[in-house]
Amino acid sequence: AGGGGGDTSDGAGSEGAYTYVNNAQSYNPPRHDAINVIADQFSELGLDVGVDVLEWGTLFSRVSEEYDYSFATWHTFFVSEPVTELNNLFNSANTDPGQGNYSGYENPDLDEMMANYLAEPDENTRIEQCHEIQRLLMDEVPMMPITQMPQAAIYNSNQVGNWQADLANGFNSYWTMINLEMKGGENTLKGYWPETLSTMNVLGHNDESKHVYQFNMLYDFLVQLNNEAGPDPEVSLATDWERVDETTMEYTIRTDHSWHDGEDLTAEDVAFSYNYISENEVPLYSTQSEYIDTAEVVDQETVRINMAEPLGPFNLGVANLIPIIPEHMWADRENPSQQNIQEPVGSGPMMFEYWEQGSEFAMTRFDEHFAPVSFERRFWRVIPEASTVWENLINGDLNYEPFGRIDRSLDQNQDNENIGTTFQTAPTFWMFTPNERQEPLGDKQLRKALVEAIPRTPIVDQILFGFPETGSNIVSSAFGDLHTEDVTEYEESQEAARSRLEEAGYTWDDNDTLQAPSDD
Amino acid sequence: MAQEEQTGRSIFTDLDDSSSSKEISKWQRTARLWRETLRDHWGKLTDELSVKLSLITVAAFVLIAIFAPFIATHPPLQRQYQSDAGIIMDKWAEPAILGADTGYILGTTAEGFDIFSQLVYGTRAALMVGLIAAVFTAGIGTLVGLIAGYYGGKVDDALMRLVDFLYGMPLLPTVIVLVAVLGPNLWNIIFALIVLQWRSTARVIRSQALSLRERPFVKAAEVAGAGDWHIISRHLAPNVLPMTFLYGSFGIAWAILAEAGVSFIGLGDPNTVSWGTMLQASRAYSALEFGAWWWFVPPGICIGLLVISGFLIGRGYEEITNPKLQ
Amino acid sequence: MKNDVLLEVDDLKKHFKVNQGWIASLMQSVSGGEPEYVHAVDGVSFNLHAGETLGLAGESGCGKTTTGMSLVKLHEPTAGDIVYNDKELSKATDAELKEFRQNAQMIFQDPFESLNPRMTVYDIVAEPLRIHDIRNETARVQRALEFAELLPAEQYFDQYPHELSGGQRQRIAIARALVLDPDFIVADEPVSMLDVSLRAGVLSLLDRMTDEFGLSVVYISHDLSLLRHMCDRLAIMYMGKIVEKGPTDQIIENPQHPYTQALINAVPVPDPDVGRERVELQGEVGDVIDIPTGCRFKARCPEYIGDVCDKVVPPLEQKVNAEQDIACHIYESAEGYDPYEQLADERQERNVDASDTSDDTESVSADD
Amino acid sequence: MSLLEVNDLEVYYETEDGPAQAVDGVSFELEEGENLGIVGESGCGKTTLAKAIIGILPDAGYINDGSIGFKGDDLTELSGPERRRLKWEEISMIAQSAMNSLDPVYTIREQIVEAVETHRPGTGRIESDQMVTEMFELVGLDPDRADDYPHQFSGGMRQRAMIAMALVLEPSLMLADEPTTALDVIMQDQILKRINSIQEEINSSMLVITHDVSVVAETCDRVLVMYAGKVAEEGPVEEIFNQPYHPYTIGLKRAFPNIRMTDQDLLSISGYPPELVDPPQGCRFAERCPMATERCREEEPEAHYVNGLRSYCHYTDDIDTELRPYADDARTWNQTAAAQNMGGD
Amino acid sequence: MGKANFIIRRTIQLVVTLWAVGTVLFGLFRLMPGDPTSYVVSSQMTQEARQQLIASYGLDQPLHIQYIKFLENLIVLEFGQSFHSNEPVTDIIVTYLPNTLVLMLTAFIAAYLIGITLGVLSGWYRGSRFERSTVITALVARSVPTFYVGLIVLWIFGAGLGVIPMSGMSDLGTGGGSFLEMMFSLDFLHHLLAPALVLGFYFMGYPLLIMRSSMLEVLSEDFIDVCRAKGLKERTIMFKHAARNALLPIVTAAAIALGYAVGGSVLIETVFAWPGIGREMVRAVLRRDFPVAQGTFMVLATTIIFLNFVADLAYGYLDPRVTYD
Ligand SMILES: Nc1ncnc2c1ncn2[C@@H]1O[C@H](COP(=O)(O)OP(=O)(O)OP(=O)(O)O)[C@@H](O)[C@H]1O
Ligand SMILES: Nc1ncnc2c1ncn2[C@@H]1O[C@H](COP(=O)(O)OP(=O)(O)OP(=O)(O)O)[C@@H](O)[C@H]1O
Ligand SMILES: [Mg+2]
Ligand SMILES: [Mg+2]
Repeated sequence: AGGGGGDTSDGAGSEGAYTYVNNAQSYNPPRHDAINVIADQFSELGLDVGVDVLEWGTLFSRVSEEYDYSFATWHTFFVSEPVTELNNLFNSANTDPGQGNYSGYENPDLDEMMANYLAEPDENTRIEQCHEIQRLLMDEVPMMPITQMPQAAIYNSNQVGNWQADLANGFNSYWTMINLEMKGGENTLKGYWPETLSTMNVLGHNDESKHVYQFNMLYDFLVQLNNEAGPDPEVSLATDWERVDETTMEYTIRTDHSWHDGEDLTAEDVAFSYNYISENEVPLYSTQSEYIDTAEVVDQETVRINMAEPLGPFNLGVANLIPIIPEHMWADRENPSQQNIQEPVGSGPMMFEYWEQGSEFAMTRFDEHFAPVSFERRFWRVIPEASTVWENLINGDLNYEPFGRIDRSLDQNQDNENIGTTFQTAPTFWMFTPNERQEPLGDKQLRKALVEAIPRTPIVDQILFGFPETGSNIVSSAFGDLHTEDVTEYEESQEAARSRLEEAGYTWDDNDTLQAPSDD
Repeated sequence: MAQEEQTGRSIFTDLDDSSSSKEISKWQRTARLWRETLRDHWGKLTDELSVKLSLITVAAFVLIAIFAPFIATHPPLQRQYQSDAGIIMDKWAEPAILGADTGYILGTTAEGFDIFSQLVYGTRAALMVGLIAAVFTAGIGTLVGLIAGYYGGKVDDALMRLVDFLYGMPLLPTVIVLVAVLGPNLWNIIFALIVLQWRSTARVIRSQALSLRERPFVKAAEVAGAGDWHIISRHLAPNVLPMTFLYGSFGIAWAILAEAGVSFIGLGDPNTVSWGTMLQASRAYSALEFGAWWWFVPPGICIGLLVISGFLIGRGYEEITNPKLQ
Repeated sequence: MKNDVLLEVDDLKKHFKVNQGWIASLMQSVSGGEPEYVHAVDGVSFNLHAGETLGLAGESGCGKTTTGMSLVKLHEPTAGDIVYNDKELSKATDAELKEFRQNAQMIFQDPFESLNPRMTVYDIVAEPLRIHDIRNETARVQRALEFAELLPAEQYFDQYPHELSGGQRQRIAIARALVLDPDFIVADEPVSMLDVSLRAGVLSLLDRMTDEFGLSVVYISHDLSLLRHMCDRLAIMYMGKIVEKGPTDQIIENPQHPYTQALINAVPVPDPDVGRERVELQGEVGDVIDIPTGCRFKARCPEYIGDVCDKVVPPLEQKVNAEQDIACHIYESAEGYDPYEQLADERQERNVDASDTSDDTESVSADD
Repeated sequence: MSLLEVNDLEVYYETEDGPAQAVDGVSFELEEGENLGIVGESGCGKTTLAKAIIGILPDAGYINDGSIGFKGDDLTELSGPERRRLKWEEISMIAQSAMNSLDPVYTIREQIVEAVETHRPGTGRIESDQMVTEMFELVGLDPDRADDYPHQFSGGMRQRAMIAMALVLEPSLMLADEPTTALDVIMQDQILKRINSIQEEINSSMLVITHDVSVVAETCDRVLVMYAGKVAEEGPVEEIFNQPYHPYTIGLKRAFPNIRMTDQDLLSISGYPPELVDPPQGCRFAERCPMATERCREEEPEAHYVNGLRSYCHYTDDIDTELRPYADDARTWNQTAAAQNMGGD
Repeated sequence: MGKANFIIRRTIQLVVTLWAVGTVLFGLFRLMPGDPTSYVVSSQMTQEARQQLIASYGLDQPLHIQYIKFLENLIVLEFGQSFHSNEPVTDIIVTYLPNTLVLMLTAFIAAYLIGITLGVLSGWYRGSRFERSTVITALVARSVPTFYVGLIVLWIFGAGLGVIPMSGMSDLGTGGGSFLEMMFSLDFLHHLLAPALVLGFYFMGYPLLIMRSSMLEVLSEDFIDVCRAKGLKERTIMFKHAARNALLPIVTAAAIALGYAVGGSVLIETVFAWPGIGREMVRAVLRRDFPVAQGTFMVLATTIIFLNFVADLAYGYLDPRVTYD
C-alpha cells in the first residue's frame, strides 16, 4: 500500500499516475496526516497515487497556477457570502491560471445560475437559487468538503466569557469582541498567534486571518454583522442604509464619531475610502472594487455609493469588507498597498498600542467608540510552539486561543477547570479537489467514487478528535437559510466506490490498478 | 646515457636492462602502500578505548541500517490499522516496553506509525546522510586542497577565493535556501551539506599540501622527474590522509546534526524517516507535552550517540596524527 | 685544465617574488609599484668537472640551497643558464630534459624529512626507476642499497623509514639518488642532522660515490671542516654571489677574501691546544630584498676601503694566484679590470643625472 | 666545597615499557668559576641531567636516587618554594633550542623583567630596565631593541637575548644546553666568544652541554663524556683531547673532521646506543666497542683514575700499553662497522 | 605590508565576497519553485490586480534588469521592501538582528570564557580525572542538537517546574518599551537565561577542546621549560604564558564558530520563540519574501565575513609574529 515505505521511496516525491499534493507536516500536522490517509484509501481503490509534500507557497502555485496536481486539499474559508466565493471557484470564465477556478470545472448552467443569484436583489429568491446551486454542485462534486471545520472559542473561563461567534470570523469577529465579558478583575484579552503579523497596513495585507482579526478591531466598516450574519446598524458605522436603485446604495453615517487621533470621522472620510480603494486598484479589495464605481457625499451624514455593476448582497459583499480609512492620513499616499505603516490610525473599538515585530502586538480600548469592548487592552503574543500555548492558557498568562487549533491538546485539556470552550459550525472546511484537467478526473462518476473512498469519519474522529463534522455540503449550515440539507449524500465505503466504478465501466488489472473505461 | 660510457664506471653496467623476470607489480605495491597506510592508522586508532567503543557504536548502527527490514517490526511509514474496521487508525499506542499490551515496542506515533521501526529505519537515513556527506566533503575538500596547495599560484588563488566565498555563506541558512530551492528530500539535503562543508577540509588540506610540497621527499621525487599527478597521488595524498579521515569523521557528526536541524525546521524529507523528521513529528504533535517521551527521547539519543562517536573517532585521530597531543 | 666540464653554470640568478595575494598585486599594479624580490642567488658562475667534488660554503641564507636546487632544476632560474652536455637547459627539449633529470640528483639535509613516511624502502628507491621506466627494477634497487651499505638489501625492502635510524635513512636517500646512475649529485648538508657517530659512515659513502661511480658532487655545507675533508674545490658564497673560489686546500690555508678569512677563522677546532685568533665578524647578513650597492660585504668588512667598495660590484676574477678567483677590490685584478674606472664612470653618470634633475638630489643610481 | 656536587644521580622517565634510565648513576663536581663540558651522542641523557639540576623535569621524569648538592644544599630535598627561589637566581639556563625558548608573544624586555620581578620583587621599573640595558650591552645587542618581539630577532640575536636573560640575575651556575647547535659558524663563533668573555667578567660557573667536541674544546676547563646515561670519562679538557682512555671518547674525538688536519681519516662508531629502558648489563658501550671482551659485556666497569682522568673502562690501564695504536686506527672502527652492517640487525 | 594596506585589501575581498554571495542568492531565489505573490495575494484578488502586484515588485522584468537593480540596491545597502509587510528590509533587519545578537553574544561570550578556562585547566592537568570529565562533557555538549536540549529544558523547567518562561524575550503583554530598556530589565534576563544556557552549553565544547589541544601543543614548547627554569609560579606559567599562546588558534576558530552560531540561530530561536533574524529569514525564504530573505541572508553573511576579518585583526594583535601580508 502507498505510504508504506521509507525504504521504497526514492525520495524524489511521487511517481504515481496521480499526485496528491500535501502540505508539510510542520505546517499543519493533522491535515498532512489526513491527506496521507486519503491517499492510502485511493491506492486501495486501485489508483496509483503518490503524495507530494510541498511547502505552502509551492503547493499553492502548483495548484492554482500551474494546475500540476491531481488532488488537493486545504482549508477553505467561505466568508459571509457563499455564492460570491463559489462563483470565484467554479465559474467557467475563471479557469486561467490564478483566476480562482483551479479545479477546472466548467458548467454553463452553473455559470448562469450564479450570475442570476448575484444580480438578484430579493433575498428569498436568492435563497432558492442558492439551494439549486448547492444541489448541482454536490451532485457534480467538483469539490467535496471532507470536514466541516467548527469554529472554536477556547479560553480561560476564569477570565473571560460570553463568547458569541459571527459567521465570517467566528470567535475573532467584531461581534464577539464587543460582546465579551471579562471576569475576575481581568481587563486584558490575551491571545497568541504562531507567527508574527506581517504588516500594519490595512490596505496592504494578504487577507490572512491574523491580519483580518486585527484590522476588524482597528477600523470601522460601513456595515457590521451580528451573530445572525445580519447587518446590524446598532453596532455599525452606518446607522441606516437604503438601496436607491439596482446600482446605488445610500448610507447614513454616525456624525459623532472620531478617529483614534482625535480628528472627526466624516462622510468625506467614508467617500474617500471607497474612492481611494477603487481608484488605486488596491489588490486586496480588487473583487470589491469591481463593483464600486464612485462614492459621493450627499450631505454631512449621507454617503452614496454608485456600483459599477449591480450587486445584490452589497452589504455583505462590499460594505462589510471595505475599511473606512482617515482621509487626513491617506490622501497623500500613493500606491497604498505598498505603504509601510508603523502606527495605524483607525476608528474601530481598539486602537494601536505597540507592535514589537516577531514578539507581540497590542491594542488598547478606544473609549469613544459606539460599540465599546469591555476589556482595556488586547495583545497577541507570537508563540510558535503549540505546547507552550496551553501551558499559558491554563495558568492565565493567555486567556484565549484565537488560532482555534484543533488537536490533541484541545482534546486533552478541554475539560480542565480553567478552560472554557464554545464551538460553532462555520462556513469553512477541508476540501477535496480533483483536477478535472487531468483525465479521467473529468468523469463525474470517478469523482463520486473517490469521494466515497474518503474516510471522512475516521479523519474527524481520529485525526481531529471528533471536533468537526464530516463534510457533506459545500455551503455550510452556518449560512443559515442559504444552506439546504437536500443534496446528494455519499456513503463512506470502499465497496460503494468500487461498485460505482464497476457500473461506470471501470476495470482493475492484475495488479489491482484501476483502468478507465476504454471507450468514452 | 652518454656519460656512462665515457666514464665506464657504473655499478649497474652488468645488469641486463631488458630482463624483467622478478619485477614486483606496480599496482600491487600501490595497493599495498594504501593498505599499509590504512592498517597503520587503524591500528593506532583502535588503541584507545573511547575510539574502540565509538567504532563499535558506529558498526552497530551500520548493522542496524543494513538489516533494518529484519529488525524493524513494521514498515516505518505504514499506518497501523485496527484489525476489523479497516480504516480506523490505532490511536497513539503506548509502548510495549512500558507494559502496554499493544505489540509496539516503543508505541506508535500520533499518525499510527511504529516508533521502533521508524527508529531502525531512521538509522539508514542518518548513516546515509552522515557517510555520504562525510565522504564527499572530505573527498572534495582533499582534492581541492591538494590541487590548490600543490599548484599554488593562480589555481590556488582561484580555489581559495571560492573557499573564502563559501566561508561567507552561513551554513544552516544556506542549506535551508538550497533545500527550499531544490525541494525537501534527503539527497538535496546531502547535496546542500556537501556544497558547503568541503570548505574546511579544503583549507586544512591545502595548508598541509603547501608544507608537504616543500618537504625534501617531494623535492626528491621532483628531481627524479616525477609528474604532478604522481607527486599528488603518491606523496601528498597518503600524507594528508589522516587529516582527510579526521575531517571525514567530524563530517559525519556535522552532517547528522545539520540534517536533524533542517528536519526540525520542517524541511526534512517527508518521504523518508530520519531521526530528524521523527523529532520534528514528535514536536509537531507535542509529544513532550503529553509525556510521550518514548517518541521524543530515542531519536535524540540515537543522534547523540552517533554524533559523539563521530567526534570521538575524529578526536582519537587527531591525537594520533598530532604527536604533540600525545 | 682538461676539458671535462660536466656542468657549466653561467651567471645564474634566482629571485623570489615576495609573496603577495591577488588583491595586493592588483593594488600594486594600479598604484604602479614594483614587486619586491628576494635576491636569493644573484649571478653565480662556475664549472663542475666530471668526477670532482665542489663545495659550496657560506653563512645561512646566502643562497647555497637555492643554487643547489637550481642545479637539479628544482627552480627555474630567473636569469642565466646551466649548460649540460653542451646544451643550455633553458633551450632543451623534453627528451633532453628527461635525460638531464636522470643524470642530476639531490640529497637533502634532513633524513627524517627526505623519505616519504608512507612508502617502504623498496618503493622509495624504486620510484625514480618507475618514473623513467627503467627495467630490472628489483636488481637495481638491490644493487643501490648494497652500495649504500645496507646489507642485506632484501631485509630493508619492506621497512618503513620510521623504523630506521637517521644514518640508515640518509643511506637510503643516497641509494635513491644513485639508482638512476646519475652524472652528478647535489648534496645539501647531508650529514648535519646526523649524530656524530654516524656522520663519518655517511661521509665515507659519499667519498666512495665519487670514486666508484665517477660522480661529480656539489657539496653544500656551512661546515668548512667537513668541506675541507670532502671537496676538491670550494666556492664561498655571500648574499647570493660567489666571493671566492678555488682548490680547497688553497682556500682554507690561504684565504684571500676578507669574508672567507672571517669564515675560516670562525671554525672551532676540536683541539684545546690550538688557540685561534678570533676576529669576530660584526653584524649580520644584509637585506636580500633591498640589496646594497657595490660590494655586498662592505658593511661588515674589516678591510673596507671606501668609495669603490660602496659603488662598484667587485667581479669574481683571478687575482692573487692562478687558481683562486676572488671578488674583492683590495686585490689587483690579474685580468686587467679596474674598478676605479667604473667608479669614475658612475660618478660622471651621477653628475649628469644630477644636472638633469638638479633639484632631485635623492636620485641614486641603481646598482645593476 | 664545590659549587655543584652531583652524586650517583639517577633520573628515570616513566614509559609504557617501564622506566627509561636516562641518567643512571652520574657523579661529578663543579668548582666555582669552572666550565664543565658534557658531551655525548643524542639521547645519552645530557639534557635530562641539566633539567634535573635546574629542576624542570617533565611530568614523566623523576629523580630515582642520588643527590644534587648545590652550595651545601641537596636540591633533591628542597621544598617547592625553596627550590623555586634558587632557580634563575642561582641556576639559570640557556635552553637547547634557544630559537624557541623565548615566549613569542612578549617582548624580550618583558621576559627579562619578569625574571627579575619574580626573584627580586622590590626592584623598580627603572632599575630593571637598567639591568636589561646592561645585559644587552654585555651580550652585544642594541639595548634599543629590547622592546622587540623574539620573532623580530635573527637566530643569533635570539640566542644572545637568551644569554642576556640567563645572566640578568648573575647566577652562580649557568646551564647552556647546545647553545650554538642551531647556528651557523659565524654566529656560533660570536656566541661562544660572548660566553667566554662574559664568564670571565661575572665569574659564574657553567655547564656546557653539546655533542660537538670542538665547542667543548674551545670553551671548557673540564669535560664529562656521557654514554647511554652513564659517565664514560671525565677530566680536564686537554687530557681528554690529548690522551683519552675510554674507547668511546677516542671514537667520538675522531669522528669530527678538523679543519687544521687534512690527512686524518674520520671514523664512525657503528651501531646505536642501547635501549635505556632495559639496558644491557656490563659496559654499556660494549656492543659498539671494537675492543670489547666478554668481561665488558658482563661486568660493569668501575671508575679508573689515570692521569687526572676518571675513566669507566675495564681496560683503562691497558690502553696506554697495548690498545692505543689499535684504537687510534680508523680501520679498527670501520671494520666493525662493516661487520655489523653485514650481520644485520 | 602595513596594517592599513591589509585592511584595504581585506575590505576589497569582503566586498567581492559579498557580491558573490549576493549574486548566488539572487540566482537561487529566482530558481525557487513557487510564486512569490502566492502569499501576498488573497484568494479574492483578480488577475489584473495580481499582475499589477507582480509588476510593482519588479518581478515582471527580465532577469538581468532585476539583477542590475539588485546590485545597484546592494551597493547602497538597500534591500528593498518586504513583499509582505512593505516594510523596508533594513527596518526588519534592525528589528530582528539585535535580538539575535544579544542572545548569541551572551551565550557565546559566556561559553568562551568558561570553555577557554576549562580548556586551559584540562590541558594543564592532562591525564587527570578532571581532564577526562571535561573532555567528555564537552563532547557530549557538542553532540546533542541544541534544539533538542532546548525542548527538554523547556519541558522540564518551563512546563514542569515553571521556573523559566516558555517563550519570547519578555513577559506577555509587557512590550512597547525601547530595546535598551528591555535589555536591562530583570524580566529580559529571566527570558534570556534558558536559551543562553542551552546555547552556551553547546558552544562551550568547541573552545574547550581546541584550547586543550592548543595547550598541549604549547606545553611541549621549549619556552615553557624556560619559564619553569625562571622559577615562575605555576599559575603564572599556566595563564600568562601557556594560555596566552594557546589562545591564538581560538581566535580564528571563534570567529568561524560565531559565524556558525549566528547562522544556526534559527533553531534555538524557534524553540524559545525568540524573535531573531534566523527565524525571520527562514520565514521569508519559505514565504518567498525575496527582499527580506536576501536582506537577512546578506546580513548573516556579512556578519560572518566581517567576523573573520575581525578575527584576523585580533590575531595580529594577539600574535606579534603576524605580519599583514
Ligand atoms: N622558495 C623561496 N621563496 C622565497 N624566498 C626564498 C625561497 N627559498 C629561499 N629563499 C630565500 O633565499 C635566500 C637564500 O636561501 P637559501 O635557502 O638558498 O640559503 P642557504 O644558503 O641554503 O641557507 P642555509 O644555510 O640556512 O640553508 C634566503 O633569504 C631565503 O629566505
Ligand atoms: N619526557 C620523556 N619521556 C620519556 N623519555 C624521555 C623523555 N625525555 C627524554 N627521554 C629519553 O631520555 C633519554 C635522554 O634524553 P635527553 O634529552 O636527556 O638526551 P640528550 O643527551 O639531551 O640528547 P640530544 O643530544 O638529542 O639533546 C632519551 O633516550 C630520551 O628518549
Ligand atoms: Mg640551505
Ligand atoms: Mg638534549
